Amino acid sequence: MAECHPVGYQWVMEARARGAKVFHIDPRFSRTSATVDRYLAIRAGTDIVLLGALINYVLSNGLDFREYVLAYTNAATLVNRDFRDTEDLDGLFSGFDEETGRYDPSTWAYEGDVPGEEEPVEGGERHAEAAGSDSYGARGAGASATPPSDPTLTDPRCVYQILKRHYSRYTPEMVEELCGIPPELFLELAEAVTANSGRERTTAWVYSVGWTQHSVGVQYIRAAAILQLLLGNMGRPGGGIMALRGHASIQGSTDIPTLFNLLPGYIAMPHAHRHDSLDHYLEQEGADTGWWGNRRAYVVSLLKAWWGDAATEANDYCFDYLPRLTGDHGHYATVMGQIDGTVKGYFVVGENPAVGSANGKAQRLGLANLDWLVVRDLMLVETATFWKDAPEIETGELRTEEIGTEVFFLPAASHVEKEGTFTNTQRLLQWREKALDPPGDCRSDLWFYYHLGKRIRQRLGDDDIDRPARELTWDYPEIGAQRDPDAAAVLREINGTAADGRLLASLRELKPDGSTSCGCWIYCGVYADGVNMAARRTPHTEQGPVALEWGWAWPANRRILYNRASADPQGRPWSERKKYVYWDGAKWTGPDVPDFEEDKAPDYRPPEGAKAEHALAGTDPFIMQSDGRGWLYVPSGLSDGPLPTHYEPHESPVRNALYGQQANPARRTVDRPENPYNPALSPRFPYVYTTSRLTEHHTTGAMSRPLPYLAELQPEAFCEVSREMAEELGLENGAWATIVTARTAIELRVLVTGRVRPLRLNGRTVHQVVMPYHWGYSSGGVITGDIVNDLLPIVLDPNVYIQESKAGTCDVLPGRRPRGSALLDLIERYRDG
Amino acid sequence: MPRRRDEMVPDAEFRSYYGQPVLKPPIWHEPHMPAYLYLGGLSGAAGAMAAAARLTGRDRLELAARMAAFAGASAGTVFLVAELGRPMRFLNMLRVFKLTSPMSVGSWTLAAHSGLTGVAAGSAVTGLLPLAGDAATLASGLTGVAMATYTAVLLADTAVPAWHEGMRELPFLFSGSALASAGAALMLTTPRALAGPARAAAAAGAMAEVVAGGLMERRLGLVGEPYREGRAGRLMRASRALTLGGGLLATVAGRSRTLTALSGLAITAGALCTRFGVLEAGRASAKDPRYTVVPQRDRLDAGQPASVPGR
Amino acid sequence: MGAGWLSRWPVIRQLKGEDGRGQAARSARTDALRPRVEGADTVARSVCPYCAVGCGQLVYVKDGRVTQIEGDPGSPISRGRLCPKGSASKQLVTHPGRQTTVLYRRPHGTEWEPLDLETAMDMIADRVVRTRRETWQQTHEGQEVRRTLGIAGLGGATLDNEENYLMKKLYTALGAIQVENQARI
Amino acid sequence: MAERMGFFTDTTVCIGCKACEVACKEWNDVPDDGFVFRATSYDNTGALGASTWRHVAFVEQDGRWLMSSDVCKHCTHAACLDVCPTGALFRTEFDTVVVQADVCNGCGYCVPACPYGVIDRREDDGRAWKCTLCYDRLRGGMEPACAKACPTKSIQFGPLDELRQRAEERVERLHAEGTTEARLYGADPDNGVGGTGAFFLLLDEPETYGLPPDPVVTTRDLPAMWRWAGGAALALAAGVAVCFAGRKP
Repeated sequence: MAECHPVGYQWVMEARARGAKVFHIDPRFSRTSATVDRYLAIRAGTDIVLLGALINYVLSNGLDFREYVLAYTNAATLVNRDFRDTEDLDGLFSGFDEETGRYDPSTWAYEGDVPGEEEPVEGGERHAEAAGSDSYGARGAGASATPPSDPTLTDPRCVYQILKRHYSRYTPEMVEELCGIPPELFLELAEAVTANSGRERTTAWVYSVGWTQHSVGVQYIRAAAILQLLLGNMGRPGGGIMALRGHASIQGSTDIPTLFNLLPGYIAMPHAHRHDSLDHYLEQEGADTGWWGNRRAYVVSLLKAWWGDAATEANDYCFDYLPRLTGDHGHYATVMGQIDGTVKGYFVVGENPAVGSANGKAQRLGLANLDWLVVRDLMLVETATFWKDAPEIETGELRTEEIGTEVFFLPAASHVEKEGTFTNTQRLLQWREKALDPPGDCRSDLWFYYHLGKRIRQRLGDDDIDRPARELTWDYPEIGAQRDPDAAAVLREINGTAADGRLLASLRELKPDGSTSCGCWIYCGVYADGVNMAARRTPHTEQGPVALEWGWAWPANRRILYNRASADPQGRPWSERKKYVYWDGAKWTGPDVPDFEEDKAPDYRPPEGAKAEHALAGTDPFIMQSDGRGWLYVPSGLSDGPLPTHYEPHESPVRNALYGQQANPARRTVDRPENPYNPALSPRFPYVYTTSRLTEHHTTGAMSRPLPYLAELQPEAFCEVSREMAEELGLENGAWATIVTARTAIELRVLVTGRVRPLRLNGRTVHQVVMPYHWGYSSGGVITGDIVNDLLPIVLDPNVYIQESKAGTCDVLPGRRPRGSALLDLIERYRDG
Repeated sequence: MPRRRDEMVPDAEFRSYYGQPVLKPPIWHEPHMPAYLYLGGLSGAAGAMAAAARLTGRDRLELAARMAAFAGASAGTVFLVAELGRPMRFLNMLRVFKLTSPMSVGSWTLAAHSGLTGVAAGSAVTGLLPLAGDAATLASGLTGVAMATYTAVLLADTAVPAWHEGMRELPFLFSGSALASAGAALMLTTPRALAGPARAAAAAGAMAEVVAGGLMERRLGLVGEPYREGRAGRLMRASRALTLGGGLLATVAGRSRTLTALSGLAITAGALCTRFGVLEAGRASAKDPRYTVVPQRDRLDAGQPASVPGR
Repeated sequence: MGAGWLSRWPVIRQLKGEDGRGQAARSARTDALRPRVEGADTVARSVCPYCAVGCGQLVYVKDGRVTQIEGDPGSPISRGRLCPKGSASKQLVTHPGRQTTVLYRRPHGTEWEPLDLETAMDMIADRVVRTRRETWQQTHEGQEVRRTLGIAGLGGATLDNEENYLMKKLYTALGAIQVENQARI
Repeated sequence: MAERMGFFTDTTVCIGCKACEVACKEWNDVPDDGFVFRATSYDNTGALGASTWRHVAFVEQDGRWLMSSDVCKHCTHAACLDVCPTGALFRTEFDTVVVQADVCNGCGYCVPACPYGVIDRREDDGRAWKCTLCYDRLRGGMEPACAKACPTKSIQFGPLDELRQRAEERVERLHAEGTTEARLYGADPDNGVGGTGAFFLLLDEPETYGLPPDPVVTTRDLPAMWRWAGGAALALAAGVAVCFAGRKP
């Protein structure tokens, strides 16, 4: 966090100054490790072992916050009697199909739920659909608001007992063997975390892509969620699990997604085989209880925002205009489509996949096989210049004259040359004022897409294919000499309006009957009463610590989600010290906006047959879930199991000591010649690598390498190795090393450091290599270097299709890499054996 | 962290930041700065000798001394201006007068000395204003003595260990060397029969230079090391040999033109080597953190931290 | 020049009793020194474009140029502070290496060529329309899909919400579904 | 004169982010200092210099990683200021030491004079440069760019007396918490430079961070130097006299 979010880290330092104890768990000793109370070095890719052991520590010592757990989680809920755990199946859950490599999740359901509603998809196989866990509150389809439960937590089929059995083998000894963390350090962590949780205290977990970029990435976060729920650390001040996101509006680009599987507000894109009508779609996608029960209002309002008067009840509000998915259309699938020739045209906007994505060679081979490519950026990124300076040109795999891709580079406006909102990592929208016009041909992406849309619409025909684009609402006021579309008008469309054009103040005003329009339901209220709430700037010195008058957080300006949980079931603060949102006898109140219906009393019990939020009791804080509970166990929505389970990374030098199952059985691999894998446990690739960032640079370097002030601070690509490893391999500080995987080999400067230590795993030594990945070949930067992500394989988490960047295997050689075709020969030798 | 152990000086174990210098080494260029130091010294001592010649009525020697003093000051000024990062701003040297700055004192001294030697030389060449010329000559005797010695303070008044710690001997080293240089120059430009005092000055100056240099290196101990090692050590050794040889030769140089030439050139070369050597030793002592850290650490360990009494 | 120069000559000022290491040594430029932000024409309240902490920035503009970007002390998130990247924001928007003109590489071309922005926009629109038509999928395995797999997009996590919104809206209306961004990567 | 202003750099909360280095450069238009991978931990700047007015040192030790942002010390007795022959360096109304770029003629004397190795000449520009403690900002009532940017307030700016008091309290607290190696560097007004306007809280000996353990302002010894030089001058005069004392031919 000190490394990549230094200004946010001021609050950690402040907490430390006030007595908070801070642990840092990371394969890499970073600037964060240097400034905490205790640093735990962990082998990359083993965090579920550690988190599982913490869960086990809590459960076996009875340290859970029982009142919270009973009232607010699904600990007591009974699970289907056909469910089989990894304990029973040596690392597999029930329902796994060896042939397809996928799970049928029906046995994971709650007792009494009928999980048979989903229709067969993709060749008639029933399986957990991917890229869906971030939509619909884990797609609560089939999970009821009041499943059978055992409040004594003794029934062997209740979640609590299942959890206990599942994590029983996650012991301190296992932590030492797999993670490389000695038992005394584990105990120090476990004692600190548990002692610092409960009524009077809360513990927070902060993570970043070190947890997500794994073939079991989603389950890392789930494991933390289980621990936090057991300790009562969710929905309370000082608690939670904080995702530290890496880009200015990466949260916004998930909320208003440029993601294939989502529509704005985490609404699922319709699927060809499941959703032939709006009704059918709404029926399938989500539960009827909890706030997702209102999804018809969200979806219809979105369709009204996009197709305006053309969207009527009679035509299903143009639901048919939405294109349909048929499977994985994620980034890596797209790249394969480029290599195969199905993808012809590609827009790359403020991204640099030639450097930033796993297996850079596959990325560039895809780019080289396009008909046309549009790149918009501040500088000439590698993705724009690959046709003349990609590594494949040097090796002879590509020749500039033979690359048929037509490339348009359009310079972008910077953040000060346009107005609009970023959504930061805490869901806070902040409006930026425009300081000046962009120079030359530079234009905002708003300008580009608006004017491109206008031009495309001028070229449309009268037929049915063009109708969705023809009837699209696409009129925004144009401002200034450059005819910029008015970003505030776009934000107003996102906020939504009533039939009379009045700007909506709250998402509770959204209607399912087509009388409201709203471009993103969770953002409804950002322009309440015609006021741009995201532009509010009351200084922090002139308001309370929650600072509700600075910007606007979705939903409804709530700063801590699920903050109903900060009070006990009766609505009283858990403690005076941790007082936050509470019931004052007539309404919920506190320094934050309650994430709950303000007037729903703690003793409210839903009547039979109630829907949406009305189906949740006054004691159900997790209002997006179908049962209003925090899910220790996830009965549906995940494709690799209801409980986090440790699997080794796809490429690992270590055998999974917990189960016979080595790696995540449901992980997605891309078995193609462009994407060869290092065999697991291969002696050819004995070292573990992890990739990282540096404070001085930004992702692929497009916004840092061209800047002399940043480039001089970290001018060359390097790797960090331990003294022991340097000695063993003859690596010299400041000299070169070549890192080899089955994909390619790259050269990096060597930084020999005592901060990296060899890990002792049950008597065996494992060396780790840490590589920041900010460099590339483009002359647009004042500094260049080999591309670390070229080393990575494409192997994906099965839920969200994120790649495993953070743990893999490699070989390391002293000296520089071979040039030209000799590089290919080297890789060939490694692949052969 | 690097805890460097110096094999030659086992006591000098010390800690540093990656062995990097604590100080910035002097940035003065070669040959500008050493050439200026040599020429300034030469001009200064020549000025003093011109005044002495005037007082003792040695006209021929006085003429040569006047010319040498003027030539040295002029050429020195050129080197000094060329040394500046912004030569066009050389006049800013006379913007303030600061006793705390040997360079300020030196600049004003150089300005006065240049002017005086200019008048003296001009008068001698043109025959105009003989009285003013004589007065300027006598005055340049005073400025000359300052010129020949202030440069030692210029170097010593820095944080450079080899210079600062040499504050006692450096003025004698430089004034001796200046005397030898001027003696050598006059010896070479005056008929042998008339150059007795010049030879004496060359010999005396050379002796003083050698003795002062030797004393300094011995007294400085660890910090004197840079005068003995590397390029600076070679220069200082060459300087000593040349100066000693030239000085000894000067005592007998009256006998032949060749001996005079040999002696004069050896002394001149020796004086130049001294300046290059001192500059280089300063640079080396600033670049190696040992010379900065060890004496300071010793001071602290002895419970005698530095202070600035009375200020 | 003249008397004014003479009276400002520090030596004269020293003689009048001013300190040669202080008052007397000051130049006229030094006396006139002020922070350059005082002369700004406008100050825009902005947000740092790098990571997702969302630090407040103040952008000072003078004569149509950004003269300074620094932290907004009012921000409850950052309290006026910035990291090295945030502190380098002025260089990000003003550095000479920034590309400010459209470039075009024709198929099999070996060099960039200049291209007019309007022309580029028309050419891109033509290609979208053509590729969409050529790769249109009305059905897939017997189901209506109404889409094109021929056009894809990637980006961007540093884009504004409004920009992402228009992107998603346009792509979806055109039937392009392979729309992705950094959040996946 | 206004109150004396200065920096207190508390290295115990430094996270080594280098925001100070960049913020300084952005405000003061300092050029880049070259692109050299130094293989000295995360330090690729090396040291303070003409084009680096804040420098973050990274010291790797067994089990800990010390970081410290170095800067010009703005000494009470400042050698650079003392020796500057042009008056380019001067003491401001905030008791800070600043180079006037419109005056400096690049004589370079200040460079070896500084006992901390701070000031340096930029060769392509010819002038000497160093931290101004953002003199222009101070004149507008603003704080220096580095202190403003510093995410963790490792760099604190304020009236020196206040800072010294705060620093002493901080050291006391650290000692009480068991960090007995914490010590102040430069805060003592009786040290060899009369105390510094920018002082530090360190966790190890100063030389570990590249700082001189017991610096002294060179001009402290200037009177002695002039005396020795005076002696040498007299000796020279005497020598000349002796040489000319003999019989005229």
